[in-house]
Amino acid sequence: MNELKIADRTFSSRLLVDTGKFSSNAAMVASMEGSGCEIVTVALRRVDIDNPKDSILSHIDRTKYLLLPNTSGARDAEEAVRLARLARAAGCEPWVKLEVTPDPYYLLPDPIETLKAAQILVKEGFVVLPYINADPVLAKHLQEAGTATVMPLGAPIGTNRGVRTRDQIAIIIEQATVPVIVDAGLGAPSHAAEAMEMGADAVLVNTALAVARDPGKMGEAFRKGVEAGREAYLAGLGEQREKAESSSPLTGFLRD
Amino acid sequence: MNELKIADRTFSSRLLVDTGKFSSNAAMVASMEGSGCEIVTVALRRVDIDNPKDSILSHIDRTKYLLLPNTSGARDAEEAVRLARLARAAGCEPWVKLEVTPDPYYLLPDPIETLKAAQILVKEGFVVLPYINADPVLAKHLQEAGTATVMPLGAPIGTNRGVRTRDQIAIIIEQATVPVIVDAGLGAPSHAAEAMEMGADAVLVNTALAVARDPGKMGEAFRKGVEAGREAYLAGLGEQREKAESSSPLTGFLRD
Amino acid sequence: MNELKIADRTFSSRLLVDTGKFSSNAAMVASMEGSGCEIVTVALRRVDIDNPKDSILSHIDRTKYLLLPNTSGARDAEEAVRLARLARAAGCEPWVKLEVTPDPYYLLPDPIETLKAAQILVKEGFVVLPYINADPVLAKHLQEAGTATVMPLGAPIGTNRGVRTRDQIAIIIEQATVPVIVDAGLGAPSHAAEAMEMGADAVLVNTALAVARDPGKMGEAFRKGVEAGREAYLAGLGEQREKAESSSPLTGFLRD
Amino acid sequence: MNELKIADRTFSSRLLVDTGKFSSNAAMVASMEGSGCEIVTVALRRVDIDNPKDSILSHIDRTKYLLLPNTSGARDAEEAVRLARLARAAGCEPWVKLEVTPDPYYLLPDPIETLKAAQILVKEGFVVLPYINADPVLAKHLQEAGTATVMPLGAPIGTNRGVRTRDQIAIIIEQATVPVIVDAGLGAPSHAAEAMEMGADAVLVNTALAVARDPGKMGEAFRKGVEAGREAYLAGLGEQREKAESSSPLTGFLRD
Amino acid sequence: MLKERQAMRITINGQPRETTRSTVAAILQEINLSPERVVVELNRSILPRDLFAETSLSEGDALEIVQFVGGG
Amino acid sequence: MLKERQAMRITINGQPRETTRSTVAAILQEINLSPERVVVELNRSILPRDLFAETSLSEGDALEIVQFVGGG
Amino acid sequence: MLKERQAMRITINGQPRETTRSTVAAILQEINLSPERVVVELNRSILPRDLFAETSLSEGDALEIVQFVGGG
Amino acid sequence: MLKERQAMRITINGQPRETTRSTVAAILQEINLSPERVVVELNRSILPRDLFAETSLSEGDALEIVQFVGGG
Repeated sequence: MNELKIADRTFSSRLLVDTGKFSSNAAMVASMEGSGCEIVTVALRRVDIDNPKDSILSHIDRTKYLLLPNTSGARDAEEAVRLARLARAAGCEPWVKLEVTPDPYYLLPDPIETLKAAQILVKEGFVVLPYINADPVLAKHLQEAGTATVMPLGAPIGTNRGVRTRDQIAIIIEQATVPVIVDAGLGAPSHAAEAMEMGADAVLVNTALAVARDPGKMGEAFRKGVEAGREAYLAGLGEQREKAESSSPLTGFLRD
Repeated sequence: MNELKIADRTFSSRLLVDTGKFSSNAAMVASMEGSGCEIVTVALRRVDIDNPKDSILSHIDRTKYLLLPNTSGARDAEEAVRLARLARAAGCEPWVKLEVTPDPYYLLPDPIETLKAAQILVKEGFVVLPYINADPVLAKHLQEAGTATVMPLGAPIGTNRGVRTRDQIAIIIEQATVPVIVDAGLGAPSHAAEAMEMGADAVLVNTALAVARDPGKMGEAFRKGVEAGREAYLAGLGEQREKAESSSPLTGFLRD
Repeated sequence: MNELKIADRTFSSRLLVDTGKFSSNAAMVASMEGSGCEIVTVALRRVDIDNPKDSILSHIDRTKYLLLPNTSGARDAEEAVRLARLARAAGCEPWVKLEVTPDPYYLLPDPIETLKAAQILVKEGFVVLPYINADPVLAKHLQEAGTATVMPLGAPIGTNRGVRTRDQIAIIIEQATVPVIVDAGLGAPSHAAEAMEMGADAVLVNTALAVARDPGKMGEAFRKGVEAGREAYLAGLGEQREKAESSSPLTGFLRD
Repeated sequence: MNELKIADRTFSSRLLVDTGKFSSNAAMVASMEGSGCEIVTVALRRVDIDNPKDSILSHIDRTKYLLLPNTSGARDAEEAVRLARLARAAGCEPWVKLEVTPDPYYLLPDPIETLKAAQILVKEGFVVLPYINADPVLAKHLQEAGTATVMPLGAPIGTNRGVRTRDQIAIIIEQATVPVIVDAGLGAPSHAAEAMEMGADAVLVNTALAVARDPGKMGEAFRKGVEAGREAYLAGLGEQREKAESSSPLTGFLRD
Repeated sequence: MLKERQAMRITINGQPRETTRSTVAAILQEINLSPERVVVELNRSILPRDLFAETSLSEGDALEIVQFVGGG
Repeated sequence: MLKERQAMRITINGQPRETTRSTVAAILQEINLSPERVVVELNRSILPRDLFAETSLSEGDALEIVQFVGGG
Repeated sequence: MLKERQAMRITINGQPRETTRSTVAAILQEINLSPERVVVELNRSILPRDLFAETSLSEGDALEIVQFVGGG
Repeated sequence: MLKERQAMRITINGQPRETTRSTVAAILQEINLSPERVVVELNRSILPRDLFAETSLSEGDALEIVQFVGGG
């Protein structure tokens, strides 16, 4: 079956989109539309009292997109849990993309605090999608803690480098019993396709869309890249080989 | 404009398909259909007198596909020219995918003999699409000789390794005035997408389709991969960066 | 200064050797000699009562080599701590290479249990060298817990793939305040040199030596590779560049 | 045997050095000394009549180093041949590093003109070391033309990118009957070691030495890198494997 | 009436503020924030939206008013 | 009639063959190959399809009969 | 003498074993292991080497005897 | 003497030059170049070093004087 199932919901798109860094809400919406995504993440921040901006929610059609609040900004489990609860209080469904990034520079996830927060949030009934380093053993711990997915990074956020953690991701995919969503670092449709060809269940993209000259068209490009990779995975890719192999029959009339 | 122009013809598909190594004619046709290709290559071989097989032509709808005879099997310029002339005598249009591969093992192209054959065939009015190693200087020589494209290899034929000659291909693309078609070695849609994202005008695929568990579906996957890469190229990809960059605004309420 | 300082000891060699998988004790010793290493790891196992083999210690000159017991085989913190204590009781100095690998298949380290064991062992006065996935945030936690080094893996044990976790290792090196020793996956001197060129303080090798046709000579090769990488790091490597740059003055007499 | 034999001469060093781009003659000499090289290349240029500089020859001890004139600056076979003859007239032995680079930007070699020049120079009694793209078929043509070596590039000159043409170099090494010297693009000792581990007979380096903070020390680093790679090649490297493999016996007392 | 006269000092999003409004709902109105688009913490505990109107503020109370923004 | 009796030896695709057929068209018919699907070289020069019928064979002639197959 | 007669059942490295030796040192001697090269756990607690001689065994005791081997 | 008076125009390394020196050796001396370190082309053909002294120049001759430099 070609639907993506996370917790009790199914999705026909295997591409998730983060809503950060777009030049405008229009660009963001165009990219979401183009991408065909069904899940978009949002962050929680303080209202600027003196100059309140309109909420991003007024730009996202919640009948079309599942809002997935993230805990970006959280530096430890406690902050992440606090953000998740606030998001739920805001009327979102109890889904959360769990991000715990103590290092404000590289924004790499904290394995210890992420697991701790996941254990708390799962108990509180959240559907938890944790963002993690490409660590197969950590992925197993989170799975055992009851997370709905694991979201290993392909490369550090915003680097556009692609699936640089290929070996580890392959092991995670082989061992996981929950959907594996490759998150962060996918900078081109070929990167998304590669992750899907490896057997990832889905990918999450943001920077590559937000910085594109044409975010709408880039959304489409990623949609096709994800579908291409998924279909190739299902159609059965050939092995890589050391030796060349002709694609023409070599016996011929040229030399008797 | 998003059409591919080779010599005096335009094509809406940027994926070419070789017809070798398929398990059956049905598989070949399904793959061609799925891929949406408009150009397919064929080879010339001796008829087995004692047991003639039906011609591949009876399986290819020539109103839909441009038949591109190749010179596979040729080990030098003379044999390549002989094959090209035979193909034309068979009633094909004077297009030829020029392949000169003296080494029966790795099937790598011969720069010297390929240029020699190209010069002869161009003079005889052929539209020449030469298969070459990823050599920017050779590509220029062929262009000056009047070839309609250059077709640098991504990796040795049948290895499914992808764009292993990335640096050289990038230079060829930057300098070429004729369409650059990446040929050989593309084993997955992500490879095809990568070539297109680099700015290649088209790609040619065979082995990856022929060895797929489901060649028809794999054809579709490659079609999408090529489109994804092309659209991403047009939509303007972001740079790869060393440092991570958050996709959330980092100022927050968590720490005053 | 070009000495390696771990805890309160200094070493002139930056290559550590594991003693596993050698075809014979003679091969192991030859490889140690060739490598110029000063630290060798050993494991603890049950004596086979019915057929006791002679101890590996009878083959290792402890005046030349610091014996570094590892906790290989431990699947959780408790087992690792138990092994470390046994090693100390055996009369070793209180140094331990901490390995916690719950998955008997890929033998990848457990970030949670490794940190837990490290915290206990540091309190008990051990000098702890933890083997970890290439996770910069985990590396920081371990450092804060008081470990003497961090030992991120280059690739899964025994794969000979080299520094496949390059991006993450670079961040660990940039941020670490304790020596960074790249462990696991280094299959050739070029891999060891690469790690050292990146600024790693040392590397640990085993499989590449043990499976070599000539383990003694391979030990020498790795010694030179490590020295080459270290010296290049100190001598200041140039940047990689996109564009070619001539190494000859181009003005000339050939064309006026 | 571990000596390098080119034409009728043997060398104990497998590292060749180009003399371009050094900040000073002192830096150049220090780097040559450190590298242990026995062959250094030099270029021919017009004397600046109004302000003649002293010749590089006054800085190179020709009893220690074989002077290998190159044809850098030549854009076609004719210019290359002219330069080679001038070098011989200058009193050099009839050895020449053949470089034909029509494109002043990327300085990539011209396969057609290089072969043409090689055929002429071999007839005139030169020992020809041609710089070429990593093209196995071209390498065979040159060999048949009687060149003393082939010198495929690892990456475009001055990019410091390493052995980016790995697949093709491996084929050249497998098929060559003359020494294979990897030239251009080697930016670090690990790159040189990698080439030697693959079975290359020697490597040529310039930019990496010239741009180093300490060219003398970098010379040493490369010397060790080359030796490390060569020794590893002779000592027999292990295969890369997909699956991890423990370097400790896994049976143990921890779990009965 | 009377109420209007009694001003109190509270903290909103880290900034001290004087106000005469007595409920969370009134404060939101004062600063033109529609209740539906924000989430409110009163002294570090989440305040359910349907309690905004009936929750009165006292001297020294700390409010956190947050909303969703783009971000991944 | 007479013709029928005179057999000659030619080569087809490298194999020696005896035949009594006198034209290329006849040979193709003999081995059940429809002219449209093949290309023919007679003694190393290409023979245009429309000459198959009128081109007669002589002792020792060498025919190459080739066709398109899948291949890249 | 008498002692010799009294055999007891203990476990060594997971294997049940009957022995008449009464101390850890004696057991090691019985199975030809020099004390210097092994580490011993008695009922899951580490037994310092210098106590081998004076530590007597009782019915049901579990010994773990381990040593260093090559391994990384 | 007389010679001294007769100046001629030649080209050296692409630059026109007036000189009264009559041989290649003399020219090299004039511009302070030791013959051992240079190679000379006279009108596009290589001039062996031992002919520098006896080779006289005529109006319009073109000299190329080159030397070795660092470069790869």
